[in-house]
Amino acid sequence: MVESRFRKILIANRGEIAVRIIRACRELGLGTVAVYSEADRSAPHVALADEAYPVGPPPSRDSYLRQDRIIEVARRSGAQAIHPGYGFLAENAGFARACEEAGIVFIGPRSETIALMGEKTSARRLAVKAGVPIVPGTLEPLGDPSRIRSEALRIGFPLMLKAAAGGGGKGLRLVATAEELESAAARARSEAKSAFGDDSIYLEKAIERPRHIEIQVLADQHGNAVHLFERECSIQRRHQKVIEESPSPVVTPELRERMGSLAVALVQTAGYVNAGTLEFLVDADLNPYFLEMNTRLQVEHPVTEMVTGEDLVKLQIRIAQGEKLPFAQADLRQRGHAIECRVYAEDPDRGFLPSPGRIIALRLPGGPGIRDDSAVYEGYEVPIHYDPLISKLVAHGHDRNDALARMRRAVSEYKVLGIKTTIPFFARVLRHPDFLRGDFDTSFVEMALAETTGQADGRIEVALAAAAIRAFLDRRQAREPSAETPLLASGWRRRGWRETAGGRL
Amino acid sequence: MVESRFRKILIANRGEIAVRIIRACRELGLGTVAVYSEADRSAPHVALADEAYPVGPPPSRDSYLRQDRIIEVARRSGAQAIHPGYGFLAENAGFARACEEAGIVFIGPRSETIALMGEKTSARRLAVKAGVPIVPGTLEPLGDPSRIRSEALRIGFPLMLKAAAGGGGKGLRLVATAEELESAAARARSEAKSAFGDDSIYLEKAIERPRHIEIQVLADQHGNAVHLFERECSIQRRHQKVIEESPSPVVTPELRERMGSLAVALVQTAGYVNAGTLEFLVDADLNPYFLEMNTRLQVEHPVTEMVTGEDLVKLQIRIAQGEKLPFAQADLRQRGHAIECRVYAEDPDRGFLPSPGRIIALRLPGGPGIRDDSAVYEGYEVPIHYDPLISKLVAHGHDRNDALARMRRAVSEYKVLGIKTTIPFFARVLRHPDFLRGDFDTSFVEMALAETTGQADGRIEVALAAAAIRAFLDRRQAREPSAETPLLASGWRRRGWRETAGGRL
Amino acid sequence: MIFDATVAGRSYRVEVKASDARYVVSIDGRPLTVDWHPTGGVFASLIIDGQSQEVGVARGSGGYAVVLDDASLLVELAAGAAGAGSLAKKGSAGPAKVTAPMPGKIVRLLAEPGQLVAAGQGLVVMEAMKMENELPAPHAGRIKAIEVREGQAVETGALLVVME
Amino acid sequence: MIFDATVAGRSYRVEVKASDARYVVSIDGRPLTVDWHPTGGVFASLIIDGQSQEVGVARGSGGYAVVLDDASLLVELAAGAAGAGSLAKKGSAGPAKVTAPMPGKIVRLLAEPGQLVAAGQGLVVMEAMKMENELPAPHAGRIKAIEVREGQAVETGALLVVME
Repeated sequence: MVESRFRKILIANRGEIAVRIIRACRELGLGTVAVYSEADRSAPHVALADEAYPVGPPPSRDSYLRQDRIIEVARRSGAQAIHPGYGFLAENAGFARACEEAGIVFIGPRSETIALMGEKTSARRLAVKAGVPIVPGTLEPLGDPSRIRSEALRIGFPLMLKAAAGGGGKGLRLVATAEELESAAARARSEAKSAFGDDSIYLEKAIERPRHIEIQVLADQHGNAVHLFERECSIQRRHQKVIEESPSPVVTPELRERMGSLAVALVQTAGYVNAGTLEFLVDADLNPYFLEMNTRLQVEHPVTEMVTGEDLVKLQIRIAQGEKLPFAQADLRQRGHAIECRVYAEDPDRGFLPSPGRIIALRLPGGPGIRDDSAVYEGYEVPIHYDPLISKLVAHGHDRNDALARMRRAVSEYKVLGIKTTIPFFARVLRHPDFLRGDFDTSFVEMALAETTGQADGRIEVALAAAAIRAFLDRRQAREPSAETPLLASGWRRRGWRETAGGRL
Repeated sequence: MVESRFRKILIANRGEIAVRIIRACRELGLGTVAVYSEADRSAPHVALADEAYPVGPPPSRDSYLRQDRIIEVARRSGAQAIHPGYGFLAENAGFARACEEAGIVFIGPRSETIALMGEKTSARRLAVKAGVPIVPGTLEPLGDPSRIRSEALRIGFPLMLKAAAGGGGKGLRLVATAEELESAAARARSEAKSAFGDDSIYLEKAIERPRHIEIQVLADQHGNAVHLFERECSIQRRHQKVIEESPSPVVTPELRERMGSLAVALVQTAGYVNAGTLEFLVDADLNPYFLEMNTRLQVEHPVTEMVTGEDLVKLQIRIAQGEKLPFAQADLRQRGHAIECRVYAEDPDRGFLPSPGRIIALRLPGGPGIRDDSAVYEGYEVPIHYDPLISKLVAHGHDRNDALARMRRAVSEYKVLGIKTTIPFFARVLRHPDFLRGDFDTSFVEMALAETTGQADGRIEVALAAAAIRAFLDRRQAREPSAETPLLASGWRRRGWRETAGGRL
Repeated sequence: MIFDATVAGRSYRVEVKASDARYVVSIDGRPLTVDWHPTGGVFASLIIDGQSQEVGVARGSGGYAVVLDDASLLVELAAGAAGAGSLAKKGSAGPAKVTAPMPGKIVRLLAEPGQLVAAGQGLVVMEAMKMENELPAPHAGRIKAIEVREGQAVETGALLVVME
Repeated sequence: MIFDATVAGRSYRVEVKASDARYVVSIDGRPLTVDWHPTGGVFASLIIDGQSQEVGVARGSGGYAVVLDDASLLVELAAGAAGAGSLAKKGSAGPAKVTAPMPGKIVRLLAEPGQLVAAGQGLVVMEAMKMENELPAPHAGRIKAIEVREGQAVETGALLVVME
């Protein structure tokens, strides 16, 4: 029950989530301290913060994961609290403990709660204790191959192998038959070892055509907990979400009520404090199964913010300051429908291959119902070292169709040159009949990509004309250099004039 | 009771409102036709529309006011309806009639209603008939000086002289004493004559420390009408609004209910169809007086959209198609608080002098609760021929303080180089104690400008350092031209590299 | 490199040195270590003693326009001589010239050559962006010449009226 | 000006002529009258027969990247000869080269010189943006040379593996 008014917060993250948190702090009148790696000197979060300090070389382990340096910056700059964002140190119980010991508030749950939920089988055992249904499987971490085999035979195939020490799709394996088990288990354990330093795994029965639906919760230090309804997260590539929405097209009022109550029960059993998300699989008969809990802010939190009108980051900060939740469950309502598209620097036409590099030109969408949480600018070099997420584009509308229409409109306005992004992919998904009907599961992306390829033919002509005219202007300009010497920072202006003149010849 | 599904709409406007309407059409799946003057070939509304056609030289009277050409473009392109936006032909009864005669739907009220409300004294008489209180004064247009004098003496001083044939602050005069009356009336009539071609005026008693509060209404062709609550519009310069918000800080639930009912009564008495706005003055004792009705979309409509969750432009289109209103009064709720800042190309440090010209650089704000309805881009030349509004920046928050905090944050992110804008002015207003308390009337801007001048001293140092380093780099670059010849459209890239290299010397 | 700088009505002597990956900027002898990094186009991120700012800097007529959070400043720079006291003071004597503060159209002339006008009295009405603006006399005096005619389009800085 | 253009796997002959305030672009002999106007940076508004489009066009490695609403296309352009049939066909014979499709780090080599590999078999694992990506053999054959070592950082287009 820490009750302390913050004046300054350090944001131990980068990219769009650091920008998001800085904005919340600024709106609360709090000072902000950014940290940055050598690769991020020109990143937007550095420019936006009130203070900024370097913490090391580009690789995350040498900078954004350097707990000692980050805590030292917090001390030196006089920050009372650290917001970890997501990823990096957000679910690191050791870091939360180090903050606690340094007398700095970690904006998140207590370190014990992070550890409890971080070990996926202890989270499963806690769910059982709270009366929350889990996917049938094992409740303990397993290492012994013969034990794995006997448990697998008990559960039956197909089944999933998962790393016990962490989530996020690492070490995940779908095993269709008993024959595949041995080599799959070996590979899963080796991946778990390299990702988390712990090779124990656990088993879950595979759910057919599952939907991935999660519940947002908030819990304060005074024992109050509420849920903020669901997010539908079934549109995934490589077990990572690319599109999320709320409400889910399949969740009925009864299921919403049930999942919300289960989530609150688990949170209260765990003594959880902070914003958090409970992930569920929902089968074709609308039975929910608890998967795991993320003890941090979620990438897709804006979807919940748009439908509830609440600001989750500000609420995290207020909870960490010891304030009580400013509302009860009955005060919360879903209004309209929201959808988020994660704009990644990836090439959807080549299996979502990373596409770092310089953004030559950028046109962002605007207007009614559109929120752009981005962390790039024209001329920005997207570095190769970090997550490829460059923007969260969110649309809010009256109902699902209205939100989808707004998102289609915004996606068509969003133009990026210099790197590949997932924007053209969203343009296709947002017109796919199954997606429009809300009829999809976690295998949608693979299926949809296979179906819809090729460009509309009418565009080829426009693209040819545009490229040819540009080349024509480039060549003419090269032959007839202007008398004006292009020395100064006003280079763009020269170009603008020339082209205009060219067009009037 | 026209019931016709539109497939394509012509937007008879330019700038941010044309962009706003094109976005609504696109979200409804409707084709869009833009018209443009010779000064607007590179304007955003032209690039965004599906089709675009020139309608004449830069002056509005030769292009955007050319009814014949606009109707001809609608015919040729196969548009079923014309959306007039605001300004230009939006409240021109003759244009509405010409559309009706050409078999094209004018998205607005019937031409008779426009005429009825356009003549301000007939609107006042209608209000009296509907039981809506008006500012005490005359009910007929006046031309005869002796009649003006006798009516003025009856009403008492101070009083306002207003043009009978139109609104918008044209021909407006505050008369403090009987001595000033004669010359003020002469000037008012001459202004009215040149603005509207009609020199008749009417008189209204001056209200002390008035607040300008308006009610948004919607009425369909089936006799249904609702109000969408109030907007507070007291922050004005030159009798034009610069900041609007909803709810008003002074409107009580009772006053809201009363003003809303009065507005609906007037709308139904008039047989009004379309979105519309009733302007009221509210005195210090919270008595509302009807001023005039705008029979069109309002610049500040986003404020209402943010708090109600409704899309007024889409609703205008659906009403014009003959659809019924999709909700009743009881379905409408105000949620949170919204505020709009009108970003004008004007210099607030020099009495809001116009500042057209090229936008050298532009950084738009984003993130939670921010909506930017703009119609400019980096490199855009703001023309001298039209209204200086370049963007409507809107913030939505939990309550007034939250919305103001978000607006302050967004304003600090919004950066424009090349022209002057009202952005630094908003930064000052949003920190002014009277404004924060909600304690202001229509004289606020003059007063606040007089009080708060001068720049924060800490910034001088940063500005000096920034300018000096840029000049240093410019000069060094001029002395050491790179081997690379800057021929192509990638001029920006060259500059970026050079500066980086410079920083590492 | 040394500059004579004027901003918000005050003059400063500013020296810039590149030093490693930084700049040392001395303002009237007080040194600041500035970590400057371009952030697209005319924008740059400045970190001075850990304090971060993003600024836009563009050279325009009359100097460098600097846009910071919530403010916009015009910095006039001239290459400074090595010694002090070399600032060329702006002449405020001589005939006053009224110039166009914006591009626009001359709508009306309110005075004529030879006329005596009071300080603040309107001389010319210009129109731009649908607004008429009256340009006032900078001080009392006699009109020497009117350099424009009604209906004429003018650019920013165009000479409109000369006063004795 | 005449170009040989390739987009989405098809080749076209494109001719551009400036004509008044317009361009006439002939694609395989079919003329389009294009009203082109720059709209900031690399963007331009195109109006063709009243149909409006905004495009971004930037020259990059391999051609002109054109971004339209909802789509992104790469247009390869070569100065065309006056006559027809002069398109230089891309050679598909000769030794296949596997190049880096993105900047990144070589994490693992999965094959060695002399080894026979099947089409689609993984040759190299590259890492960028926290993701590992396996680069496959374009066809079955023998590895002639491996041009990188594990841990090495490479740029887009860097030669990684040569196959016989």
